[in-house]
Amino acid sequence: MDILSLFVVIPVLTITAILLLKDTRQVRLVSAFGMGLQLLMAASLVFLYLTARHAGNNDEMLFIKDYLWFKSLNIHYAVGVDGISVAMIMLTSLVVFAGIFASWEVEFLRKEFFISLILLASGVFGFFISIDLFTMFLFYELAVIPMYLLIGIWGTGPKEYSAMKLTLMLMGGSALLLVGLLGIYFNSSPDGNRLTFNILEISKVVIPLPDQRIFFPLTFVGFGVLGALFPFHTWSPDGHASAPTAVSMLHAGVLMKLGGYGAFRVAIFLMPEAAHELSWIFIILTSISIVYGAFGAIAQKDLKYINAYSSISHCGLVLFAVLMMNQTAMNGAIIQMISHGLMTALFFALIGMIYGRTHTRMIYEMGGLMKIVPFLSVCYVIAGLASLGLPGLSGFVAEMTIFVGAFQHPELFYRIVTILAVSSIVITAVYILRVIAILLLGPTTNEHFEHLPDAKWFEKISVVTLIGSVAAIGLAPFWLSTMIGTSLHPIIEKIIALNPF
Amino acid sequence: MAVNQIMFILFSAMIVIFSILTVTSRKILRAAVYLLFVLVSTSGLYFMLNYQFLAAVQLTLYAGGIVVLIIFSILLTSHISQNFESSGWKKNIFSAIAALIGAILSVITILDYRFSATTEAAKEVNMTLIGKSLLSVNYDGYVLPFEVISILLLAAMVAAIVVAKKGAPKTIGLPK
Amino acid sequence: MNSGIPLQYFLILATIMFFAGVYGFLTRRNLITILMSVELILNSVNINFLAFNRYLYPHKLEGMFFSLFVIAVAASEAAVAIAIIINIYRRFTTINVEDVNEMKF
Amino acid sequence: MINFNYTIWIFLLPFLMFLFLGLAGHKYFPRLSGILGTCGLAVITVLSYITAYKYFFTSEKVDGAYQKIIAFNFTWLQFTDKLHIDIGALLDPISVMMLIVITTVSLMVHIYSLGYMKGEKGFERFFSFLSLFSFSMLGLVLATNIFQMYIFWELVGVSSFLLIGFYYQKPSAVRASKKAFIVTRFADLGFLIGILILSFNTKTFDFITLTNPTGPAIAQGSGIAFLGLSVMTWSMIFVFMGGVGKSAMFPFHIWLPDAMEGPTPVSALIHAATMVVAGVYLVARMFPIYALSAPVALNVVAYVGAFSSLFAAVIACTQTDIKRVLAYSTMSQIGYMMLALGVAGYGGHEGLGYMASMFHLFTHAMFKALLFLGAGAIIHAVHSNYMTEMGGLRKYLPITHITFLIACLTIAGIPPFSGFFSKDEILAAAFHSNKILFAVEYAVAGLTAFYMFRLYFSVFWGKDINYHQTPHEAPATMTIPLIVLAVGCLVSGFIPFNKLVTSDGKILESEIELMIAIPSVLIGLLGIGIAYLMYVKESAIPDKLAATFKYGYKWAYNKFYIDELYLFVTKKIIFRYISDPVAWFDRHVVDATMNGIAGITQGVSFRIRGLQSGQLQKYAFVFITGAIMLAILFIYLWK
Repeated sequence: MDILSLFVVIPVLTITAILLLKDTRQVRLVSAFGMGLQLLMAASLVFLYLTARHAGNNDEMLFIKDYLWFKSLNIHYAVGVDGISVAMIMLTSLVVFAGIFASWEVEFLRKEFFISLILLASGVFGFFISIDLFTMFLFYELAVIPMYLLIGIWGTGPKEYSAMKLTLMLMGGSALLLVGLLGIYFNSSPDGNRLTFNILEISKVVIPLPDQRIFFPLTFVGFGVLGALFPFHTWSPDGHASAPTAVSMLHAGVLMKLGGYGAFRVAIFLMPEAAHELSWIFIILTSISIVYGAFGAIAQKDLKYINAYSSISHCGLVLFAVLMMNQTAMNGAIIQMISHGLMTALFFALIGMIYGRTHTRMIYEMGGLMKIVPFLSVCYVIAGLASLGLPGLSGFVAEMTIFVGAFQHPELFYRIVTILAVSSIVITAVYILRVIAILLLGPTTNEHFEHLPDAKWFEKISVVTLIGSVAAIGLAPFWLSTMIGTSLHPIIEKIIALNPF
Repeated sequence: MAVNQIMFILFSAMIVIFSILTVTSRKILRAAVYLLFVLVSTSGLYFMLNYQFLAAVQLTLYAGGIVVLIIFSILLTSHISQNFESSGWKKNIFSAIAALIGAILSVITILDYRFSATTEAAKEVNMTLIGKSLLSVNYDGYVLPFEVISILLLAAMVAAIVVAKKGAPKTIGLPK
Repeated sequence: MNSGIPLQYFLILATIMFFAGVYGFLTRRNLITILMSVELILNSVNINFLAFNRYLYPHKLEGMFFSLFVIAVAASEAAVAIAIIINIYRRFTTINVEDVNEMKF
Repeated sequence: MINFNYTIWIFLLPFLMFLFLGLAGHKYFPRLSGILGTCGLAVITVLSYITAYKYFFTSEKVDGAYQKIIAFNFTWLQFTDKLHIDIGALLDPISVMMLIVITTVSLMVHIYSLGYMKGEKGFERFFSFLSLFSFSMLGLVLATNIFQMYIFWELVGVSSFLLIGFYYQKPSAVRASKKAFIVTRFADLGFLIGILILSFNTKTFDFITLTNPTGPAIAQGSGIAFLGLSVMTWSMIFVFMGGVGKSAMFPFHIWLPDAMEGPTPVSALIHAATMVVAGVYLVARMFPIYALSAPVALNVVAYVGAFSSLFAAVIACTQTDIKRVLAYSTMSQIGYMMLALGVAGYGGHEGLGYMASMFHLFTHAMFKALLFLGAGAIIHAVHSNYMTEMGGLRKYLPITHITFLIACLTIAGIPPFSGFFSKDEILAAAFHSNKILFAVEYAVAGLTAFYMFRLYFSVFWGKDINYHQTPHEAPATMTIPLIVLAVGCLVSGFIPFNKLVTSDGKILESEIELMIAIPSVLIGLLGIGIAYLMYVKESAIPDKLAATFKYGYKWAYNKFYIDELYLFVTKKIIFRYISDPVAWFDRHVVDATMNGIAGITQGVSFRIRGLQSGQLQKYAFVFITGAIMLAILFIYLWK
């Protein structure tokens, strides 16, 4: 068994163990154990990866394993990681681990809840380790299905509507995506050899430009729907608002990152010429996402809606940076994915905890929580500061890398758009501080809330894990940045070699 | 005209006539009896084609088993002399047209096609051969389909019992 | 026994039987008669199998065995179908196929 | 080469202190944390003084100029080969001077807070925030590259936000902290854009490379880029925007008066002595570029500074909240410093303004911290911020009274107090460069003396008020810093700044020009005289004046309605006319389109669902017809 497949096997084993359990109280312990193991695995993967790189292994992907799956279509179960996927795997395991603890008190159909949650996680892990387009797509779909159940069954508010909307829109996106992937597949071998789904092999050939012009937008939009690209983002506010805490965390924290990762790994990496040619369209869309999401967040009154719109803004930044197609900006995009994943998960975890106490998410119905639940409030402030890009927390590192990278673009248009994107830091500050001021500071407005309990131990584990990671990236970004940067290098070289600008 | 040709004409005439009667008769029990005639005639054809075993199976299983089963169920669900309410003439006509076109199409295709027979010598189909083939695992053997069919039969038997068992079905939420 | 009778005769006979069955399936209302039509269709197929076997590949037994299995399948099908019909009759007190249309939209 | 490696502790110690007090202080030793924080800062102060001594008196000079020494530097985040954020310490005259200013004032404020904040809820939180602030501010001044500066720039912004909102249950404090953060954040946006433009053109963040007067960075980017100004000018104007925000210059000054909602020691430390001069420091740090490559931007600096100083001085004359008076006076004095930088040139006698600005920054830190701490002592005694509720306090608060008087004389520019020397240098620099600006500053000098003594007289002299509780002098922890700072006000004027801190590191020959000094003292005295007449004699003149210039007074009292303008922009434009429509658009257009697609699908399926009639035979008929048609198609038509 190779180490990468373990990332899919461990969740499956955990699910099996949960299925066999009679006592539902043990379910969460088993889940926590399984996902804790996964976290350890991820940490050791980072270690192994860095050791291998240090030992001079300069392959594009490490730990490659390849099993033929469908011979007639040449579909393989092929796995392999580079620094980017390693970082994403680390992110996923952190968020899932925190998510398990954040949903410690789920009572209704607990067993099924944890099974779906872990199934979702295994889909995400599978997505990040795959280097075969078809396997990747399969895992992606695997992640979307439990999402529907999780929101539809354990959600709040108009949950059926939200779940349906989310799933349908994502499915619509994956329909486009599938066409794009098949387009890539059928162009994967211009000299008449066997067609292949393997990313590494496809990256060695040049897909004809007319085909790229068709399939790049399809693939990019397909992943873009998942990455909340304007105007395909509307599933996000409703979906996040209705989803249970852990699902919001996983969804905003990890699943939306699938979009950015895929856009980068598949759309741009495999079709760089079309990406260059068409990037201006998507640059405009993503900059709209960035500013529009931020302005949208100002006007919201529901905590989860605020965060959902803020996610649109931040994820827009990811796609924006990816499209800039230079080393620094892409590096920033990946760091932004990780950073946003962690801090939005943190936000949703905290919102869930606050909601669990006050039973409302409307900011105007609460006030002065700092005095009542100081731990949660302080964590919320930290999350907010991370989100608005305070140095020393991860958001700053990511945003600055993106801005500096994007601004190095030789064309004036891109630099001007970058300035537009930069302006989002002010708008972000406005909505974050607005929430903090209304929700946490000031006098206590509702006397029913005066004796609410502060965080319990499992909530603290969940929150501290995430804050620790956010601060770790923020204080010592160099190792992450270097790890991603070295992996980006061959990719960027390919893009630049094909498109001297 | 050889005897066998006369027999073929006889059998085919019976099959055609009773088939049509089966699907047009207004009395259900009669239809069942016509079906019986068709099946019996078919077994006659099998004899003519030199498949005696199959002819016997046809007689016992179809004529003896299924038709009896059908008749029993008719007795359970209808009055013997019950007339069908005639179905709408539109439906009849369109169905007839469809069936006719289909038949004509098939017949034309059959007549157009040049069948080419093999030159190898015919095999004597006796009980030993059938039994051996049925239980053989060789290239010519049919033990796998045989086993599958036996499981199917068992499943059908169980299913028939379960489905027809008395008691209100719980799983389907149909309105009373 | 079959000398002097061309293969096509058997096939045409089977065709007629088949489309008679189809006609019955489309027009009859009683579920049992529909079942009988299905039996006709199956039978016609059997005739084809055997005719082909005898005329084209007399050294093989595929057609015969296939017919045998078809008969077996038809038998089990009839058994289950009749069980279902009886059940439907219990439930709706009719076996008129047009009245049993719960499985719509 | 002298080893400055230990300067890393100047960074690390306050940061560790912040983490330690912030994480553990609450639980384990709430009482002790104040002492602990103060001790930590004392260590840093000692280290800073050692550094200053070593730098100014033992380090080698090249060509008679102080060198820029990188004490340590490591790459924190690599962007590209050339662009990387380093964290390090750059020692040059201004950064070492700032070290002294920050640690001295900060130490005084720490000691003062031990008394002032005693018994407050969140005592340890206060000290951990103070440590965070010290860390950020030290990082800011020691920055080796512009991005490091930006990092700590943001961090001081946050510390300021946290400290202004220290009384987080007070809505006004929450509002003020929010306002401060957002306004400075908006200004920082300019700073960031400036950095981006700068980095795009010069491909470096490093200060030494950037500000090398003969280096490539300055030579580049002088071409016309946009609206007739060079790229460098634009980037410098944007960078200056950051300075405008942090230093509360017009038009981003609105946060500073509100920031007085924070505890008074915080106002003294952050909003008077250290953080608000960061903008001045920024311009001084980038000065070679301003002077040599972007003179237009430097003019902007000068005019913004001059206007702000006048504007603030006028408002200060009408305010009644003593902390607000001091806040506007801070703004006015920083305007002075900006102006001095704006009229300076690089090197030689042209650099007088630069030296004057740094000098004034130094003295200002002393006397303004003293004023604020004095005000804190007053507020501590009478539990009110308003001058109207005070009077005759000299009897009750003797130490505060004397030190406050010294501070007022210093700011009014009366010799031999330090303010006289630094202000005089600024006026001289302005005089030699731009007569209009000189005239403005001259008037501001008079106004300054007036409003400070208006404050002084109405608090310590004037009518006697019956206090509920007899005001009593503050404890020793509070008075000792007052005395130390008063001594600082007295002696700091004699520090030979022209030898130590100059634009090019070389010694600058300057003397007090009597032609400028004497009138400036005179106008200071005039201002004091008017204040004496108006506020000690209890005359009706102030009211009459207010009545005469009714509208002018009203406008000044209401700070020229700039706040209202901002409120209009944010509340009306941003919230009402951008955000709400965006939210509406999102729900009712974008989302509605998606729902509409779903609706259309549903409608169509509703229409065609009749095909699924449940009629078995219909299905069969369709199936068979279809099969026949397909057969026909494939056999006869598909050739």
